[in-house]
Amino acid sequence: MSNDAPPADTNSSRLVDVVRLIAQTCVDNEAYFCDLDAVAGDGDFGYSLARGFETVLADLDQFDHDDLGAFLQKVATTMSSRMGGTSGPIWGTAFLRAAITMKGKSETTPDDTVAMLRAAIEGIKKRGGADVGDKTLLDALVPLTDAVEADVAAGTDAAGTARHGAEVARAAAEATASLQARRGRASYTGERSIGSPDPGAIAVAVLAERVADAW
Amino acid sequence: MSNDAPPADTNSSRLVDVVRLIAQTCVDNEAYFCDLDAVAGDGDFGYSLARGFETVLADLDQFDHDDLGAFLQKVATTMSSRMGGTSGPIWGTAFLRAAITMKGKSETTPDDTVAMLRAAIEGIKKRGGADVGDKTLLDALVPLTDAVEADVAAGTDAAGTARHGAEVARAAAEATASLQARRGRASYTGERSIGSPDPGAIAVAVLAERVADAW
Amino acid sequence: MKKFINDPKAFVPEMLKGLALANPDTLTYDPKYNLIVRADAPDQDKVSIVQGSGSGHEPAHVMVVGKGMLDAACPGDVFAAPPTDYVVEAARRVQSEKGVLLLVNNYTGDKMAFEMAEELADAEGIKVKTLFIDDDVAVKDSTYTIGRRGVAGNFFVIKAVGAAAEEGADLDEVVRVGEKVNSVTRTMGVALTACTPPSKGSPLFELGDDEIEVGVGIHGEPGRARQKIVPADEIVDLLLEPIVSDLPFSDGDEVALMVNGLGGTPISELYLLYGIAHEKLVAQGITPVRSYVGEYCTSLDMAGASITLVKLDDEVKRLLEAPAEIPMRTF
Amino acid sequence: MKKFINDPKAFVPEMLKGLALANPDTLTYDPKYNLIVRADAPDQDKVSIVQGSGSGHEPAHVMVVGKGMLDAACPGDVFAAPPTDYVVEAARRVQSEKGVLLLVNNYTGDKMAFEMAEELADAEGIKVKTLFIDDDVAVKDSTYTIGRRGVAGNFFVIKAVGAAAEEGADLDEVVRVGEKVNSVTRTMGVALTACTPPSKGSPLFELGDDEIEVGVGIHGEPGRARQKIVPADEIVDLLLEPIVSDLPFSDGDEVALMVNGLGGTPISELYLLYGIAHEKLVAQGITPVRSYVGEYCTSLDMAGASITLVKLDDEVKRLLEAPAEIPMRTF
Ligand SMILES: Nc1ncnc2c1ncn2[C@@H]1O[C@H](COP(=O)(O)OP(=O)(O)O)[C@@H](O)[C@H]1O
Ligand SMILES: Nc1ncnc2c1ncn2[C@@H]1O[C@H](COP(=O)(O)OP(=O)(O)O)[C@@H](O)[C@H]1O
Ligand SMILES: [Mg+2]
Ligand SMILES: [Mg+2]
Ligand SMILES: [Mg+2]
Ligand SMILES: [Mg+2]
Repeated sequence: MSNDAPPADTNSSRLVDVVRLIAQTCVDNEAYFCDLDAVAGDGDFGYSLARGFETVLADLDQFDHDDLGAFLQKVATTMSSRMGGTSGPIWGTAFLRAAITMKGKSETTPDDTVAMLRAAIEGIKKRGGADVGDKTLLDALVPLTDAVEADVAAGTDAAGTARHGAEVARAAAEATASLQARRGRASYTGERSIGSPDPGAIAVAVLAERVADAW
Repeated sequence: MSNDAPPADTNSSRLVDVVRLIAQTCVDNEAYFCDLDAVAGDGDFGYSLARGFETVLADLDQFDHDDLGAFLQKVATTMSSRMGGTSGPIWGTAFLRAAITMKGKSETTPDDTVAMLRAAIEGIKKRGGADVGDKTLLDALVPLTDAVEADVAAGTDAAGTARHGAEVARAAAEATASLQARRGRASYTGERSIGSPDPGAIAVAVLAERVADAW
Repeated sequence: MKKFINDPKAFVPEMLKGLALANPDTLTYDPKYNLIVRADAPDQDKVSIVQGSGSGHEPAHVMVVGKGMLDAACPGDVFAAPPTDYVVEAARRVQSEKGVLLLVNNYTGDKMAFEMAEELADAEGIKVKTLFIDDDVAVKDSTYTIGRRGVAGNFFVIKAVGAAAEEGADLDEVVRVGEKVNSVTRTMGVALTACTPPSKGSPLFELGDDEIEVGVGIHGEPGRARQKIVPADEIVDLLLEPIVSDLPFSDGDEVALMVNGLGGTPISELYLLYGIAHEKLVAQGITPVRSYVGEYCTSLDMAGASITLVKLDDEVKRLLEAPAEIPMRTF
Repeated sequence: MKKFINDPKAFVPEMLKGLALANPDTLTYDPKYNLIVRADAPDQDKVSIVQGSGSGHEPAHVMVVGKGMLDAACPGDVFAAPPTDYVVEAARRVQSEKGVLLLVNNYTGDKMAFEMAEELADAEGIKVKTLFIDDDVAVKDSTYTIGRRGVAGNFFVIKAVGAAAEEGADLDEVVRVGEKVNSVTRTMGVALTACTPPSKGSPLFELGDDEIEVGVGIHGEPGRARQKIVPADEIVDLLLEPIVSDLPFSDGDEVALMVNGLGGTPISELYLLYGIAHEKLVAQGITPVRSYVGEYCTSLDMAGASITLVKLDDEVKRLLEAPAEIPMRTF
């Protein structure tokens, strides 16, 4: 784990640490994520994530850490109780869908990881009606998931898989700069949304990088 | 006359030309006089003078030019119908009081000039309750009048008297910078009014200089 | 950034607290869910009206809670749709036998939150319907985007459904009225400056000293086109033309004309714009018979304005004329 | 400068034209004398109330012409007292057998114009009295200066004399009421930014990015002290302390509390300030029982606010509660 992350709780699964790291990273990057959203959006992306995830962080240690499905569901509902904007429903749905795949499980296999990511993606698509190419966080999350799935199938180790996923996510997130937004607030600016990357996609890349660093 | 002044109307007295020149100078210096007033006041001094004197300019040629008292009275009421702020009553009263001294006259003697200036000063003092030292236009107008009166008594020619009056007015106006305003809007800023000259005093200096230039 | 705030995170709650303290007889405030609720709600003989959206648009919507308009408002953080939970809680608080109407300005985040909330409220047995407001002609209808935004025109929809609810209309009838008013309401806005959200601390976008942003939204997101500033006469043309041609309005129509300030523009300038717009409409045979000049739906401290036209008929006129008692009072 | 204007010289007349077009049934506009007059004035059974001052303070005073408040307003140019002729003409238009009360904010230019106007109107046989408003505690009473300024507290004086006049009070009684309300009203303001007059085109003074101007007037003239910006809690202390200690207000008093925006500050921030001020007063045993939050007397586009307290008794309460119909309506 990096310095910023809380000390690993030895009784809890690695998944709990990853969630904690994601939450902490979102809190730490509040200003940066807001600035990204100010370019073509309304500048609140970092604020929404930080408010939701700081609530998660505050309660995380009280959550059930044995049933990882129950754990993720609690994360999702806690987040949703405080996170507004587009991100509230999108991220809440993502965690809720991931929770369903982990119901009753107390450990995470590589296949579980892929299943969680796929479920999150389907939830996001359903909730927001966006798909790859619309310049949303899906444009980083989907290639990341594809890379992870391929690595898992090829038997790559977890650390290597995480690193590879982060690299793919970063490249894909940066590449969103050339896209025109067709969903969300940035779509109102039409062609002017071209030239800057999507905040949600960059956030996915940052989170993937922090997870890979901590592995 | 300077370039800016309208061609001299040979049938009218020099006094009409002087009024025209004063009016034109106030219109020309609108922005400059506003900027002076912005330092410790509310920035409208130039605007008020310009609106009042442009109305005078528009109608000047229609006024009675034979009875100079009637002429100045028309100037005063025309000005007052459009000039607001502190300047409206102050300048309107000044011209009205000067008009009274010229009632029935069709020419201006040096003594008339002194009498007009003294009457204007008394009117301003009465109207606004200010005196020399309060950081108002009186701080330029009174020394100017003193100098003119002395020169007239000494028999100095008109051009020399005008030049001398302008020099005295300029020096006195600049010297208001060291005074603390005790009247008008600038007085609210207390000691912070010290350091910049009074807009009304500077306007008097500018007008005196233009009149001297044109003699 | 210079604002009257203590802590950006406390901005919305402190504002809501002030609102409630200023209106102790008529409003209650629940800090847990950011709710502003009519003190006398719910009235079981009346459809309850709820509106939620991001904060930063005040007086919309928390300051139009009151008799004849909203029963509850559930604002989110600045420019962020409220969490779903807040919307559900608002519906719970004002649930009435006649039903609850959720009003939503059409934005991605709000739409998702309210759709989820409607499902959840419905599952709890609350009779609830949702109505989307989308009066902003600056956004082209499109198969890609979520479509037009809800902006200052939401005032008229709230006013009309609020009046219909007070008259005793049932939920379907209130929805019909709201959809009708939404369908005859069109808005177009322009920004002279960008706004500064408290949590960001700097302007959301940069506008040159001589530039304006035409078609701007109410969330500080840039508009569709940037151009040099022009005299007020021409600005009114830039705003009116897309509105008038969109509906379309035509010779003989009576309209309500709103000039809405975006937060940083003085009311003197709004009346100046009103006079120009009024005369330009009359010149086209369109008669403004109801006028609205002031701040109705803002974008924090943005200098700018929007123009809204509502095509009137007897029913819409009656609903707009009906009395209402809201905090935006003046004496 | 970016404003919604055509020509700085036309700013005031175009604003007034828009105001009249927006209120065709209740107001008339005379472009020759900048007059906004109640369409039904004069009422011979009522004292007529006239207020004039520089423009740039809207909604004061042209937008409070109406039943229960002013019968006529005669604004001057931006920040410039009206020419004497305008005041006299306003008095002529609304002259009534019961008399005319001229309300003046206490500034050098206004004072002179109204004193001259009173003499002239009197000479024409118009029954007229003049009342000076001076609620600004930022200005120290002094033998040198003209004394305190009239600022946002003028709203309460207008409201009270307007209500007394509608009740049928005679001129002396209306004057008594106005003097009484003025004597129990205190205001203190703060600016976050300087305002930009249309004819100047640039800010009237320079304030650093982290500076505020305490004790600012409503004409863009700088205040008495400049300091670093502090949190809203402390700003409220800076404003309340000189007010409370000046009257003095004391434990057990009931007050009207106004948080007035200076033109560029969003209403969200004003409500935030209201909440803080309300609680601080309550903590001192002073109870705000009437609240006023919004723009009442502005300084063009200045970001800033003022706080006003009015000490209430039954009479003042009754007059403030009385109905009024003015353009500052919201539906
Ligand atoms: N329809 C959508 N589906 C999925 N993600 C979306 C959608 N619209 C926007 N997003 C993502 O949300 C991010 C913006 O989030 P946020 O600032 O919370 O939204 P807003 O302020 O516009 O409501 C975008 O960068 C994008 O990645
Ligand atoms: N009481 C007074 N008597 C005479 N002149 C005054 C008085 N007060 C102010 N002035 C003059 O008026 C000038 C300002 O005029 P103006 O801008 O029209 O006034 P304001 O905007 O303050 O009403 C000052 O520079 C000063 O010379
Ligand atoms: Mg956003
Ligand atoms: Mg001035
Ligand atoms: Mg948002
Ligand atoms: Mg002035």
